[in-house]
Amino acid sequence: MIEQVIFFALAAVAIISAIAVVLSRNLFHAVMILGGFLLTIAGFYFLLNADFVGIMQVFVYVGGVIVVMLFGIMLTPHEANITNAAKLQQKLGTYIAVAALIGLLAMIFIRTTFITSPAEPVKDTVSLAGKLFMTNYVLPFEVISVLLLAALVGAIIVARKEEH
Amino acid sequence: MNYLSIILLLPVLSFLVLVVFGKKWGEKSAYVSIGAMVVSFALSIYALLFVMGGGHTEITFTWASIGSFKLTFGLLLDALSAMMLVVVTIVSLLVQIFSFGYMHGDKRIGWFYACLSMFTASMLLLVYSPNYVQIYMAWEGVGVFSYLLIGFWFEKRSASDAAKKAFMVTRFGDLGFGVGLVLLYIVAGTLDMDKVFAMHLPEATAALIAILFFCGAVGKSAQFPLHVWLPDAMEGPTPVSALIHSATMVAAGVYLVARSYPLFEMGPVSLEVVAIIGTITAFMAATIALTATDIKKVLAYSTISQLGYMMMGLGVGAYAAGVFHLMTHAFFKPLLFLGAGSVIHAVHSQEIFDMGGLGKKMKITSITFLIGGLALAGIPPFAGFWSKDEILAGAFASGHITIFIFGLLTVLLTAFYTFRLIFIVFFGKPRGHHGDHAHESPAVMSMPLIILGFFALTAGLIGSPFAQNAFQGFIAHGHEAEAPNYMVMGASCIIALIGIGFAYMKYMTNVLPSNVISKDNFFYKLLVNKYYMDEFYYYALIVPTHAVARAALAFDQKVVDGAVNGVAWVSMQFGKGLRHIQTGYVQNYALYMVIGLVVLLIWSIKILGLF
Amino acid sequence: MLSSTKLLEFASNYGIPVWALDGAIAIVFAVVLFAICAISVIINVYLLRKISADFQLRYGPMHVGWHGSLQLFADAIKLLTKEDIFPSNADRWIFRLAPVVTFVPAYLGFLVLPIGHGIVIQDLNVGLLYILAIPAIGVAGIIMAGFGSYNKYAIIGSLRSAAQMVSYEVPRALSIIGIVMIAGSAKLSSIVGAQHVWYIILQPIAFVVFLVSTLAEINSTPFDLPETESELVNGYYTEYSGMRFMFFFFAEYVALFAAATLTTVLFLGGWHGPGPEYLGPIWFTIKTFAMIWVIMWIKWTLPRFRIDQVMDLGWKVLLPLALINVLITGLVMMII
Amino acid sequence: MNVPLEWWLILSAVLFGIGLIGVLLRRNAVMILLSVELMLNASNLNLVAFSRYITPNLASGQMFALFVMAVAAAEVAVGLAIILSIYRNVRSVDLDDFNIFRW
Repeated sequence: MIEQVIFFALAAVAIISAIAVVLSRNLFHAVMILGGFLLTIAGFYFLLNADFVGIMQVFVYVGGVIVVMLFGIMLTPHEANITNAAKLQQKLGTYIAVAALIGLLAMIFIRTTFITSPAEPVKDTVSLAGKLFMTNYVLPFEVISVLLLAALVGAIIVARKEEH
Repeated sequence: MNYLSIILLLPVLSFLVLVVFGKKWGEKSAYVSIGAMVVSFALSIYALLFVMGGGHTEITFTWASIGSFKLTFGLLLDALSAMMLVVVTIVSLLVQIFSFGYMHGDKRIGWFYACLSMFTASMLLLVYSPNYVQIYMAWEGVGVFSYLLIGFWFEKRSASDAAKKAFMVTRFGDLGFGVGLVLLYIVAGTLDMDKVFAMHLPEATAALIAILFFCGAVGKSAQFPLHVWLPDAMEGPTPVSALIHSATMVAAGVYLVARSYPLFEMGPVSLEVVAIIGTITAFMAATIALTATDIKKVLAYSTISQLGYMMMGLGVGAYAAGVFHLMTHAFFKPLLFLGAGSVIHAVHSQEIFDMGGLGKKMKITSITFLIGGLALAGIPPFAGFWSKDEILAGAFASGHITIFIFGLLTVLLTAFYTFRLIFIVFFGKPRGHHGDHAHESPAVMSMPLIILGFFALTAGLIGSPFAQNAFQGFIAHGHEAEAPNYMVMGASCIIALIGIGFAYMKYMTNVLPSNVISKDNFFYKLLVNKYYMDEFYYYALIVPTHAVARAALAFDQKVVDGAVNGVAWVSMQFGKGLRHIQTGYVQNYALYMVIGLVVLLIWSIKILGLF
Repeated sequence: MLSSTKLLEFASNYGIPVWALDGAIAIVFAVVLFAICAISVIINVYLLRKISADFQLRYGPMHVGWHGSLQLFADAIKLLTKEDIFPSNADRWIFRLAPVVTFVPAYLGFLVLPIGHGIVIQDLNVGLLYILAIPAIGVAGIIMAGFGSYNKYAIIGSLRSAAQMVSYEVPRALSIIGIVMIAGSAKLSSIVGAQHVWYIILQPIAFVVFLVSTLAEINSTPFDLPETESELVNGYYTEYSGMRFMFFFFAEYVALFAAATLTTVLFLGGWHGPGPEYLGPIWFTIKTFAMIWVIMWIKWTLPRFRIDQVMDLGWKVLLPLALINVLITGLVMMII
Repeated sequence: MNVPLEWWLILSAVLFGIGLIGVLLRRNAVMILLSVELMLNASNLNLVAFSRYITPNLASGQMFALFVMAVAAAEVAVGLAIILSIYRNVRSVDLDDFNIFRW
């Protein structure tokens, strides 16, 4: 019962903030609302007993991505916030297509019977994640490290002003 | 190396040297060209003496071999070519010497001499030809250098136009010549003259080929109806007119007919055509010359007229007489032209009514011009008389009475317009101020006049009855000279004198009533406008050609381009339609991806029934 | 959630639904926590003034109350009654929200702190990560403050603050890895439980790195560049006054307090001390205030860094040090 | 387990759709990055929900979510760097102005 209440409350916040992000005319507000949205997603993760992912969500997204985005906004001027609206046909097409997509996906989800497991979720997700990172997922882990390194170097090189 | 080839190669060498160094050397290039020509001339004399001693040389070598067809080049030296060699080289030499004075100060004098040299070489090549291919090539070479020389002052619009006109019109005749060559090769299987003449071709075929050849001659020798280019060609420098458009190139047509005479004789109809065309040309050109007021135009028409005479002579069977006239004409006509050049050089005008009374100021010029005029008018003992008389006698003897009568009328007209020119230019009082500072030309110009005057006076004698018609005997092996017809001689002589008398009455005294040649007269207008030949060509050829060209253009633009553009238009419309998809915005593409995803989902649900 | 069995029985006896009980308990805890924070801030500020005065050989506040002990209340009343000023071009919503967003995370950090043995509001499995992650939200609040104020000093201050915090988060988190490796858990109570020997002895490099980066995180001197009076007036909260200013003030001292407590928990043995177990909170409090004193000491002794020096220190010194620490710890653990 | 799996999935679909709308309609490059983040989070939610309901004791979905996060962080860093670099040249972050390769 209380889980459902929390779910719906969070879902309402998440959907409203997502819509607000997408429709916001002010870039800064959009990023702030996105931060709120990401926190609600973190809440969802806690609700799903995935507390390590939830913490990481806060850590990486709110503490990292949002801050980087705010930096990005602050380094570009305010006028850039006001941008042209998309063409009408693009708008119409987008709304119809996305609505159809959501509808179809919902239909598919409802029609599908998922084989859910009644097992208790793991308690200590941190140590489980650590073990999995070093065993089953060691290759993706290493690849992700390389990717992050590459992204780090790439971002620095791309964003750096050319020295004359 | 044979001395004959040296005659030919020296001018070529001179051309090559002058093309490279002509610009640098300037007027000094004249020495190269003249020097080459002196040697050529000397060797030509030697060749003539060799032939007169009974010699005959034919050198051939294979130039290209295409299957069974062997294209040979060669140097043929017989009486006709020997005579032409001498004529060409001497006239060329004298003209080049004259040009040294006349072209003084021209910037492109090196190029001028290069062209003159190469023209002479082309002409010599033509004269040497033992086969028709070589003739045809030389023929075109002559045409090209004629074109270059007429258009030598190409800065003048009229000069470049005249050059183009000359080239186009003669090409028109050459077309017939070319077709004739192909036909001859098909029929005879060879283009070597010896072999062709030795054959017995069917009469009609021979006549057809001969007439086609004659077409080329009509173009080159400015016969009716393709004579229109020659008067315009007077836009070229006067020495060029003297060399090319009186003595050599225009004589090439006559030379061709003379050279191919056996072929013509195989189809006698062709000779009739030659005679008639020649007569028409002679008479018509003489009438036009009556009203011409440009000193060079008068001479140009007289040239056409005399060429007509030669053709007439050849046509009526007086082969030797025609060639004889070719030779004498080649002496007195350059004389007249060079004299005219001298006059023009002195008064800086070509309009005869700007001149007058020049006789006192330019003694040598006027005397030599007078000699030339007498030769042209046919007054004994000058050169023209003997040859022209031979032709008339030949016409009379062959029984072509109409041709004979027109020939006599032409003699009358010739005498009249020649002396009209002489009286207006050299006698009377000066008109205008063009002649105020006129004085005798320098020796380099008057010397050739004197030499040519000498020949104009004496060249006829070698073919006169006094010399037992030695020339005819030399040229025409087997064509025995007619017995001198003193009746014809006397008649032509008298008629010429009458013409001179009329001219004297009209232009020196005022005895003749002025309304005899009134400017409102229908005939006068007809003549002034040259029988409206240019206009006729304009409306008969150029206008339809333009119309066809416009139609073709319209077809090309509307139909051909239309098809191409239509294809392009269709592609463009497709592209324009597809451009709405290809916006360049990633977001649009992403939208298409989403739509595609939706379609896939619907497909998997409805068609595959997956969910 | 956090209901103990006794409470559940009590609730079922009186027909109170579980979620209502949970909510009530949450509210009680929140109020208690806020009270603790407020008290700590009051004490901290007083201490700050007194300690700074001592360092500078002066008295500090003396007139309001005994040795100026009521000075802060006077300040609070002054701030609360002050006019609430909005800059004319400020982004109102952002401007209003910024102090809250800054304060709340600092305050939420206490949720997982074990004060004594078993005395903890919510003993999360990922408590350590939580306590590291939560201040990151505060960065957003600082940037909001800077952006919403429409003031160049505020923006520069907030950018500096954000850059500094994001940079120092990395060595800070890495320095703790060694502790997690030794303790074998990210649960704070387990870490404290495992600390029979203080980790300051086992992890001296980690302690140094952690302390320095914590100082940078809480914008304490020598890392107080976001609010340097001599350069940026007052940094990101230049435009704030009254109540809103107080929030920032609060947040700063709560963060200071939280940093001290966290250091205590991680390196100073937490509630461990001589005597029975119920003395744990007292030991904890003593250690915490000792830690606060150390921070103050540093604060009033060291001169301020330049911003590039700050960045250099973070990325070029502390980060490699933290990594070396992880390496050494791992090697030692492998050998033992 | 009071909340059925379908609700989670529909919620994530809705959030994904909202993010998609942002990606398709917004012309500001930073805005598009934000929308992409929305979509990534929606899919992460999906992964974690599946993990919780299908394999609660394995946590594979959580691992995927963590990897997605790492990739997202890298994406944001590089994306923002590119946007900044473009902004420096075009003085705009509007996609309409990034058209120098378009004719």
